[in-house]
This record gives sequence, C-alpha cells and structure tokens, in this order.
Amino acid sequence: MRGFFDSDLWWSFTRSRITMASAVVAFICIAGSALAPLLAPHDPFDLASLQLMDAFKPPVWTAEGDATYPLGTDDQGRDVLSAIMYGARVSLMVGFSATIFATLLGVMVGLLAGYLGGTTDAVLMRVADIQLTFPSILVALLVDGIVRAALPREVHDQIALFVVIFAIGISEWPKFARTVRGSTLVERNKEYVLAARVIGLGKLPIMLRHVLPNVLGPVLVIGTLNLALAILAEATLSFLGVGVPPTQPSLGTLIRIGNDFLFSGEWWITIFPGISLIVMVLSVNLLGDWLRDALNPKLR
Amino acid sequence: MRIRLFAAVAALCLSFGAEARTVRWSASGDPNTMDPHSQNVGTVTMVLQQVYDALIQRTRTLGLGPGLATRWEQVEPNRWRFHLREGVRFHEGQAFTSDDVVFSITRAKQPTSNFGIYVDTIESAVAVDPLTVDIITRVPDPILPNKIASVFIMSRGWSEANGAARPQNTRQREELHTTRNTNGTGAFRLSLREPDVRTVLTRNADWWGWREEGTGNVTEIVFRPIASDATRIAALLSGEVDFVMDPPLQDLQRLRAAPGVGVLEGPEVRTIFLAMDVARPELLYSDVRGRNPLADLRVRRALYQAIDIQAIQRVTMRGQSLPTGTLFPEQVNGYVREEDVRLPFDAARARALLAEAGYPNGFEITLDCPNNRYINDEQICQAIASMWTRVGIRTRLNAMPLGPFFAKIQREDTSVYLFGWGVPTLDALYSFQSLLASRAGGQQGDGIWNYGGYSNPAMDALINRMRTETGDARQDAIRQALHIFREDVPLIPLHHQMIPWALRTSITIPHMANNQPYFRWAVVN
Amino acid sequence: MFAFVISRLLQAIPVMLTVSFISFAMFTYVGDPVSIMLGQDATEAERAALVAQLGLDQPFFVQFLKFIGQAVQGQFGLSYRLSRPVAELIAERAPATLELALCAAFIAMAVGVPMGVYTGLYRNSILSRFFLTFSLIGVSLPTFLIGILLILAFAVGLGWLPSFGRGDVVQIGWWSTGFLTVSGLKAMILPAITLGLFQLTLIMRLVRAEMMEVLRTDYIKFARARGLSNRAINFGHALKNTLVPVITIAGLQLGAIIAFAIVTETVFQWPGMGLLFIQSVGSADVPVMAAYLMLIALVFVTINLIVDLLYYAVDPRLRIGKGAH
Amino acid sequence: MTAPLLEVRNLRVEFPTRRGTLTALHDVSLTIQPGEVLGMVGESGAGKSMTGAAIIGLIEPPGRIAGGQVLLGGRRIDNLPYDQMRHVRGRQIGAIFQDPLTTLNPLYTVGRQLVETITTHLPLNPAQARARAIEWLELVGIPAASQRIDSYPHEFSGGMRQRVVIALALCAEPRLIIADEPTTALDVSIQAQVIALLKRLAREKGTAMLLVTHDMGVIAETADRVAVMYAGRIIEIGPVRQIVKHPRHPYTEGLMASIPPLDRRVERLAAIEGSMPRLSAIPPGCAYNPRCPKVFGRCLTERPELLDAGTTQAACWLHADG
Repeated sequence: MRGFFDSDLWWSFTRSRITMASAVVAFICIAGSALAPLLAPHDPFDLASLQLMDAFKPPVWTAEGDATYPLGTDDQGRDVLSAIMYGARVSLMVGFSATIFATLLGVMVGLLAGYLGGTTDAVLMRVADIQLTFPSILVALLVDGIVRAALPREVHDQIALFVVIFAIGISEWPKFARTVRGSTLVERNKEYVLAARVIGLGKLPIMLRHVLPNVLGPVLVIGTLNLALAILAEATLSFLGVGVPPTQPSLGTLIRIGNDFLFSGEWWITIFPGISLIVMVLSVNLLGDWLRDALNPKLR
Repeated sequence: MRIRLFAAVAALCLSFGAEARTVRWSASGDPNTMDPHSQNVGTVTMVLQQVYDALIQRTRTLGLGPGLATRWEQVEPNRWRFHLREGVRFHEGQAFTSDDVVFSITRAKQPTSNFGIYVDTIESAVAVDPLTVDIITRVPDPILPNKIASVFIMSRGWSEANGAARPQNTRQREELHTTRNTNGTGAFRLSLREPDVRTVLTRNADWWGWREEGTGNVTEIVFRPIASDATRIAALLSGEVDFVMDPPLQDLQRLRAAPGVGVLEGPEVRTIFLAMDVARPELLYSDVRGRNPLADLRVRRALYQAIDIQAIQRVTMRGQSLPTGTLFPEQVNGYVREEDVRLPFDAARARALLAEAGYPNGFEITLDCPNNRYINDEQICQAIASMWTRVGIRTRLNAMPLGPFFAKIQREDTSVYLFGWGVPTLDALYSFQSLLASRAGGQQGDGIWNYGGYSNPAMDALINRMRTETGDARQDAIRQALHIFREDVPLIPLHHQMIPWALRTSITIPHMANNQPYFRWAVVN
Repeated sequence: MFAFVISRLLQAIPVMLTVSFISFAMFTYVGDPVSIMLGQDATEAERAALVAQLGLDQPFFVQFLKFIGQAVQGQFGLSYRLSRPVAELIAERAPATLELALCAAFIAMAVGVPMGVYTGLYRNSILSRFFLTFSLIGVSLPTFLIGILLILAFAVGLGWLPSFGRGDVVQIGWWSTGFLTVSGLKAMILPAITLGLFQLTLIMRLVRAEMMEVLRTDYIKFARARGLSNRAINFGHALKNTLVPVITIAGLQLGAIIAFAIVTETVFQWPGMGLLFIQSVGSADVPVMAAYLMLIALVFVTINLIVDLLYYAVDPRLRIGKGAH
Repeated sequence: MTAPLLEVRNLRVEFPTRRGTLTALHDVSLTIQPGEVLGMVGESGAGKSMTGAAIIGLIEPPGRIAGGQVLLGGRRIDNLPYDQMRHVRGRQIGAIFQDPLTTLNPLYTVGRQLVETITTHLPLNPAQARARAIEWLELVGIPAASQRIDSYPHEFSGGMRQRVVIALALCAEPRLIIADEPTTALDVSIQAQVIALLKRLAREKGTAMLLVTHDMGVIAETADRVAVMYAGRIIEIGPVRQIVKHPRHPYTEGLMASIPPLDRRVERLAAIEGSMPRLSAIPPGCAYNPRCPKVFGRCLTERPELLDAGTTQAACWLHADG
C-alpha cells in the first residue's frame, strides 16, 4: 500500500483537483446507493408507507416544501431523494455487473485468442469485429427484444434485471478482448515465455501471470470508461421502457416517469434524478480520463 | 394587366382565407386500421366517424338523430324499418342504397368483426326497396337504434370489388384494402393515410349534412399521433398542433394559463372500476390457499373501504374525475341517483372486515393494470396498491400495455384488475349485460367482459327483464340491479372519467361525453 | 482497386450470413409464428396445415435458404402489430432516419473535427479547456436528456423550433424528404443536434487524441526542422495524418448514429425506422425486428466498405497491397 | 580565426517535471566554423541530441532554454519568434533525424515534401522547384529520380529513405546541418555509404555540420573537431585527431578504449564500468566521479569547468594546473 501512495498514479491523482473531486463524488454515489436502505430517509418500495396526500411536494427550500422530503415527492408521495438513492443503486448495480461481465468475457476471449492463435483467434476476433461494427445500444436492444419475444411476460419481468445486465455486458466485451489479445500476442513472443516453455512450464500459467498484469492498466481504463457507458446504456434502455423492471426503478426509469411532469411545473421529479445521473456518469468519466492519461505515459 | 394580376392575387388570398381551415389534431394513439367493422376501439372510431355515416347519428347531446336514415320505426316487435336518405353518394361516387345497408350490417355480423355487440340481436337485414330497409331481430330489441348508431355504412360494390367483403381479421395479421382505404358517405374523406405518422382528412363538400343547422367550417383535418405526453403538450404549446384530445392531467393547469390555448372540460361516459375473480375456488395470484378470499363479500367490502377515493380524485386525477358508487354515470339511461352512494373510506373498518373474514394478517394479491388505456390508469393502481397494502392486503402491481393486458384478462389469467367501461349505447343494459351477466347459459353477448366470473341468478333475471320490458317496468329492473350492485360489490367502482380536451381558442368544437370529436360541428376562426 | 473492393465484399458475406442467421432464428423460433397467426383456439389440424403452408416442416437449411431468398427480395412478411408488409413499413420510414442521421453526422463532423484540431493544437488555451469540459459533459449526458432539455428550451420556452415530427415533407419518388421545405428544415434542427452531440464530442476527443499523437511524430518534428509554416504543418501534414484513423471511426460512428436514432426518434416522435423498431421491441413484433436487423447490417456493411475505400484513397500505404513494408 | 558560423554560449536547457526541474544541458558552449564538421559523441541521454534540438529551437515542451545564447553568423537565434525562426530552419540550418522510417510523412510523395521545402525557402515556382527536387534526388543517389519523385516514402528502402531525408535537409542550401545519429537506424552495410554521401555533399556545398553520434568510428572518419558530452555537459572538446589519439578526460579515454581498433586484434575491449547517472541523480562534484578510475578528493566536492589540457579542453581536475 505504501508503494501505491508512492506511485506515479497517486502522485498524478493528488495533482488533479478535478480528479479528486470526482473520486469523492463517485465515492458518495457508490456509498450512498449501496447503503441506501440504511441512509435513505424513506423506503420507496414500502407501499404501506406511501401517503398519496403527500404527493407532489416540492423540494424543501421552496415555499411549500416539507422537511420530511428534502427533494420533494413524486406523484405517489414517494420521497424523491430516497427514490434517487435506490435508483442509483440499481443503475450502479447494473453498470458494475454489466462491466464486470463484459470484462471477464472480454479478457477470457482475448487471452484465448491470443494464446491459441490460428483459427480460434481468427474466428473469435472476426466475431468481435462484427459485433464492434454494431453499436452497443443496438445489440442491447436486440438482446432485450429477443428475450422479450422468447419468454412469457411474467418470466421476463422476473429476470428483466439479468437480461439488461447480460444485454449491456454482451454488447461491450469486444473492446476488452481486442486489448487483451494484443498484449497477449506481444507477450507470447517474448523470450521468457519461450524460455519457460523450454523448461516445460505450461504456457497458460505463464500467460496468466505475465499477460494479466500487463493488461491490467488498459483493462482498468476501458473498464472505468465502460462503466460510464453501461450506466448510460441502462438509463437509455430504461428510458425507452425496455430496461429494468418498473418494480426496481433505476435513475433512467425515474427520469422517464418524471418526464411526464416536466412541463407541468413538478420539475423536481425528473430534474433531480437527471442531475444525479449526469453527476454520477461525469465523475466516472473524469476518473476514467484521468486513469487513461496517468497510465499512458505518452500523453504526459 | 396589372389590375387584373392584382385582382387575381387578391382572389387567391381571399379564397385561401375562406377555405383553408385546417385543424391539426393529435392524440397518443394511432388507429390501427381504417376498416370500419374490424376494431371497436375509440382511436379507430375517432377517425372513421368523420368519414363514415351510420343510419342514425348522435346529436350534440348524444341523443339520436337522423343519419343515413331520415326516420325509423318499430313496425313489429321484432322488425325495425329504416327510411333512407335520398341522393347520398359515397366519396368515390357510388350511389347509396338499401343494398349497402344490408351489406354493412351483414359485414358487421361476420366473425372477424369486432362490432358484434351492436348487431347481436339482429337476425337479418332486408332491403324493402332501394330506400327502405327492414332489420329483423331475434328478440324484441327496444334499444336497437342506440346500437345501430355505431354501425358504419359501407358501399357494397366498392367493398366487394376490393376484396373486403368481410372485415379485416386483425388476429390473423392480414391486410385488406380497407386497412388503409376508406369510402364513406361522411363529412370528410380520407386523403392521406400514413400509419403512425399522419392521417389527413379533407372536407367532403357534397356531404348531405352541411345543409343543416350549426355545422362548422373545417376544410382539412391533419391527425398526427404523438405517443409521448410531454411532446404532445409541447407541440400544442408551441403551436404545431391545434387540438389535443388526451392532455395529461398534470398539464391542465399550465394549458389553462397558456395564451391562445384553452381546456374544454366535461365528463366521459366511462366508469373506472376494479374487477375481481370471485369464481375460482382459489385465486391464481395470491398466497391464500384452499379458498378464494374475493368470493367473500366482507373481503370485497374491505378492499372497497380501504380506498381513499377522494385522495385519488384530488392528487392522481387532479380533480378530473367524478367518484362514484354505481356502475355508470347519469347520462346513461337508467341511472338512479339514490344508488350512487359509495361505501365510505375507512381503513380501520377494512381491517376489521378482513379479520372478520378470517384474514387478520391480510394476504397477498396481484393487481393487473393497463398502463396506457385509461387516464392515469397505472398511477391509480399504484395508489390503490399502496392503500391496500396499508390495511394488510399486500399488493403487487403488474402494469402493462393495453395489448398484453387485454390478452391476459381475456384469458381470465388474473385475480384483480382495473378496468374502464364506456357506454356507447347510453343504456344501462349494455353495462349490465356485458359486465355482470353470467357467462354460462346466457344469451350471446352476455358476460363477454365479465372475466371475474360473477354470477348471480337474481341479477341475470333482472338483466333479462331489461332486455324485453319497457317503460317503468324496465326502469324498476334497472333500479333493483343497481341496488344489488351496491350491496353485493361484484365490482369496486372508482370514478367516472373526465375527459378534458385541450385546444387553441381559435377553435370551437362541442365537447362530447363519448370522447369523440365531431369535426362537422367544429369552427375555426 | 477492383481486387480490393472484391476482397472487402467477400469479407462482408460472412457478416451478412451471420446476421441473416440470427434474423432467421428470431423469425422462426422466437414468438411461434403459428400460434400468433392462428390464435389460441386453433385445432391441431389447422396448425399442421399452416406449418406445411409456411414450410416449417422442411429441413432447416431449406428454410434458411428460403428465408435468405425472400430477404434478398425484401420480403419479411407482415408486421404483427400493424398488419402491413414489413418491407413497405421500413421503406416508408427509412428516408426520415437517413436524413436525420446524415444531418447529425454532418454536425458531428463539421463541428467535432475543428474542435478536436483546435484542442489538439492549443492544448492549454482557455478555449481548449472549455471545449474539453464541454465534451466531457457531452459524453456524460444521455441523449434522451439532451433531447428533453432542447425541447424544453427551444420549442416550449422560446417557441423557435418544432418539438416533434418532420414538418412538411416532399415526396420524390418513394423518398420523402424534409430538406425542401422550411418547416422540414426547422424540424430537423433539434433532433439532429440531439443525435449529433454525443458523436460530436466523441469525434472531437478522437481527433484531439490523434492530433496530439501525430504532433509528437518524427515527421512533424522534421517538417518543423525544414522550416515549413505552422499552417502547412498543422493543417497539411498533421491534419491529413490525423484524418486517416478519424475516417474509420467516423464511418463507424455513422452506424452508431443510425442506431442511436432510436432514442432521438422516440423523444422527438420522428417517424423513422428507430421509432418503428422500438415500438416493435415493445410489442415483440418479430418480423419488423428481423428486417430492421438485416437492414442495419446491410447499412453497416456498406458503410464499412465506403470507409475502406476512403481509407484506400487517403492512405497510399494501402494502395500497393500488403507486404510493402 | 574567422568568425564562427555557429556559436553556442553557456546553453542551459531545463525540463520542469513533477519532482522538480531537471537540467538536461548545463553551460554548453561550442563553435562551428563555416564548412567545419563538429562531431558530438556521448552515451544515450548525455545531451547530444538535445544540443542539436536546442540549436534549431525544437525542444519539445515542457523543456525550455533556460539560459545562454545561440548565435548563427553572429545573429542571436535562440530568442527568435516562431515565424522568424522558421526561416532559419531549413534555410540556414538543416536537420537530419535518426530514423528515416518515421521522419517522412507517409501520406505525401517525396517530391511533394521536397517541393514544399524548396518553395518555402527559395524563390522558385513549383515547376522549378520540382526540377530542383529531381536534381537533389539525383545528387543523393536515387536512381531514376524523375520517376521516383512521385513515390511515397514507404516505397523506398531504409537507406534510400535516409538519402531522401538528406536531400530534404540540404535542398534549401543551409549553411549548417545538424545530423542527429543519421545512420543509427540503418543496416551496417549502408551506414558507410550514407556517411560518405553526407560528407561529400557537405564538402561540395561548403556546409558546416554538427554530427551527433555515439559511433566513434564515424567521428574519426568525418569530423574535424569533436565534443564529448557527459550528463548534460561538454566534458572535452578539441580536434578529432587529439581526442582520438590523446584523450585528456578519463571518460573520453574510456570511450576511446571501447572502440575496436581496426589495425590489431585485442583480447577484450575495455568497457566503462557502471552507467551514466540519471539527470535527477547527478552526484556532487564531477558527474563522472562514481565511474572514474582516476577519481580523487576534489572530484567528489567540486565540479570542474572546461580547462585547457594541451590541444583540447577537458573538464577534469587532473588538468587543474595544466
């Protein structure tokens, strides 16, 4: 750990106030949403606690605000702040899961392609190329559409969250695969790999031990930027009404619902989730940008 | 020369000023067919009733007035005679005769038609002479004129020539000529149809009705569906659209305040209620095993009394609803004010009733709900779900679009669902027959929308009396049936919908409780 | 040149085959066409008859070939939702999407490239910092939110521009264009900006990164050592080398624009293929989805081919084939 | 002594980094006479290329000239604004870089690159410039120059490309060429040809040259005088013969001992122990002291300036009183 604080990474981190600020914001977002059940002032999923007569309360600082609901309430009397915290939880959960899924898949395919070479490599990379041609949002929509058509509604609703994670994850893996494959190819031809093979060590353990650390940086950068993309993709799908199930509203769902009230003066129902989403994605993007610059000495 | 040119320009301007009276009209949904007998849905009718006429037309007060028939009489208990209007021509030039009426009624009776309920009692239609038609019913049908007012008249020659002798079968995914083309006798003709994009109607100068009192000056109607509420309202406010039929309730305040835009308010003949599976021995979507809680009147009353209808009216509906305790609003023939009384909202009483019925800890249930059919349908369901949960009935909300929703309840694959019922015939029988008559053993059309399986012999007997009796005897049957409705809670009534229309102040159009705009009466300034 | 085009075309074939296979699988196995067409109360005999009529009892490959044969002719059957031939539906809506995508791409390139060049050249100027901040916000703003905000500001607030639809269109053969009417052009502005903004920021960041990369190369240093003017170096040598990779990415971004049109079209009720597609996803209208997928694949393959040809035109290293190094 | 063509006085180049400022060049002073070839040798990172870059004003930011002066023909050029300096580069001072593979713009034909250089500096119209470009290609030994002029760089071999680079550096007829390791990236068999070409052209055109290399053999054959750099400083400078035969600085001695002599066989070459310190960790006193076989007390505390040491100047306390 000391090594980390000594490192260039930490140095460049402390140098950039924006990066530090975005790290703090990202931390607040993650902590706030992870601990939503503990921190949120209300439980938006507890139907019994909702009071319809409390609906459409504006934020606390306006004339009709109510201290019980700092950011106001929505059309059902749900506390907007709590809804955002729970919504961010879903958004982040989907974002992280999809990114981890894409990373694992991509790294695996990349290693395999680079390591096995030949036909396997050609086929895997061709698939990645083809998929890269298609924008991820389209792939995600298609996956969702196919699952929606293939499964009965009730089943689909139950697994909708996983469908979204899968759809977004599957649409992002080729980026990882390409990077990892590139590094694998470079490493494969290095002398120590050849030497290790001569003394009878398996190639795969060597690859794992040497390639993985080498690609960790790029993978981390792609992963971080991808997290932002995944959160946006989820929000977009949910906005289009084909994302997470309505019983687990994400920020995108909240924006879609709030959108109905945007023109009628109840702006807080959509503006606050919107701002939360932007701030969250922006902070992740800033972190990713910084990470890329910090890990890429050429850009310094 | 110059003078002549000037005159020509002036004339052109004048003619424009006099003639270009366009109404740009929008609603959330687009008609899914132009076939007049295929889909009995408001979104289809709202366009087609501009193009097609029926034998009898609705008046501005939703009464019955002459249409393609100038007068009609019940010559025998089972035979109605219609005297047709002379000199009427279809938009494509065919002369209108009794043959077209016979054809149209026969067409509406086809299995692929969705208009069966309007012709259910009809045995046959017979052309007496080119301008007289007899309609023979199987049983005496006192409200036949109310029903026939919903059957549009097509040209036999045109339909048969274009292979559309029977209505388009939407279930079998077929496309007929009538899916996109029309040939009516109405005030407007269809001049452009781009599904989902726009539909343009132009004034039929030859329409027989223009001669009558109080008709308007609209020359062109451009209909564009805009599904997104926000976009639709933005379009109205920015002047791209003149008339929005279904403005979101939350925007009414703002629309009223906006310059040049007004809101026409009025009730709709449509009642929103909750229907329950009262027939199955065990509910499909509940944690109660071995018995059906909803079969117990106490539970139904508990559900009823748990609902704070005033809160829903004030918050969810923003005042745009008329809470009710009965089956239909007062515009409907047979309405009884004394029976229009709600069980009071009383959460404690609801809990007590549940305990009494043997559910001290409540139970779990799934509420099926459409999310794009009635005004704020999903929000109403959310509110009810939370109110029910508060008295111990843990409610899972299952909201879905109209298509899957209807498919689901028509499979009877539901335990509780939100439903709305309009009464196009403006007669009580239509509601009782469709919603509360026993499904088994009844006549055609009985209980076709009774997916909760409610069955009460007393109710069935009263419905049969409504069918045949007239005058006070019939009214008495309706009164008794309404009383049973109130006591037995086969459905939980919520409210009658209000249907505000938003439009530019330069347009006047009568607000109609059947939620149909009649552009023949619209005036554009 | 000819051989190059042929080889690229040959490479496109597996892509199209894969995509048509997915389409075919969707068409055939997802959503059970027999049930959909017959309804639930059909008898076993009726089912069997329809199965035979549709050729579903034939071997897999026969069915697949038939599907491809029909797809090549543009036949995808009837939409479940609208009961109209899918090909007709798509043909009606394609011009709207393509015009929107072209405008958005134009905005993205016409603004994104100069901004990228500027920020690449003057890395530390205040304007560059502003552009960079702008671009970060741009990639962090979801498209739908941009659309909503633009409508709020320019359609509802200021009332300058329409909030939905294409305005008046002019029909030229089967192509309907909004470019020839004032209302059509006005209607184009907000959706095109909405759709172009994200791509604009992407292109700007890409051009900036490439520009910085190129400016570090030896040949730029050498060009400076030769005393060439800044103008010749930045806008001749550097820009041209920057544009080579930018062309590729920008070409692919045109594909992304067509895909992201789905979102924009939803927000602006733009009557294009994207709106059709999203409505089809919502109602599981498989024929439309399958056809859209095929069409998009075709568009992408075409774009890729054009990008390759452009690449070929710009980069002389490709012209003498492989093994030149 | 005639007026020097180039005079560098106390040049100092600094790189601000996150851990403080690094000084890449300290007090570098040298002169080049018209037509003279000054060789510059040293290990990688000693500051040879940096000196060349500083002279033509092409130090990569954030590096900057922090002190000293560069005079060309008596005129100060280190402080010229970009647009005036531009007319010095190419026209007055040409430059040749190490790797011909990367110094040519791959997207332009060599002809276009030549023509644009010529028209930038000489009052010729495009047609004349093209003719001149062909002449130059012929001059640097490109066969069939009038056809190859429309070829792209990748269509030439490495050696041919470096010839094109030389043509580019010389085509505006500068008075000085800075050749930064012009042969390092080339095959050994081609190195000699390229050096010979460079030498011949410099002589024919009367061009002076700063030849940066780490190859003492090339220096011995080509240079008139030699400057030896170590850790950002010139530690010895003098006529080539003296430096090669009688180096005065221990580092130069070590450097010379590592050249394989052509005339006799040796058992093993002497190599200098250790490596040059990083710029951020230069020891006090003489920078060479950790490696110097002749180190003594004063070397550890005081840094020697260039001192006259016979026919050369050397920065070494051994010559403190010489």
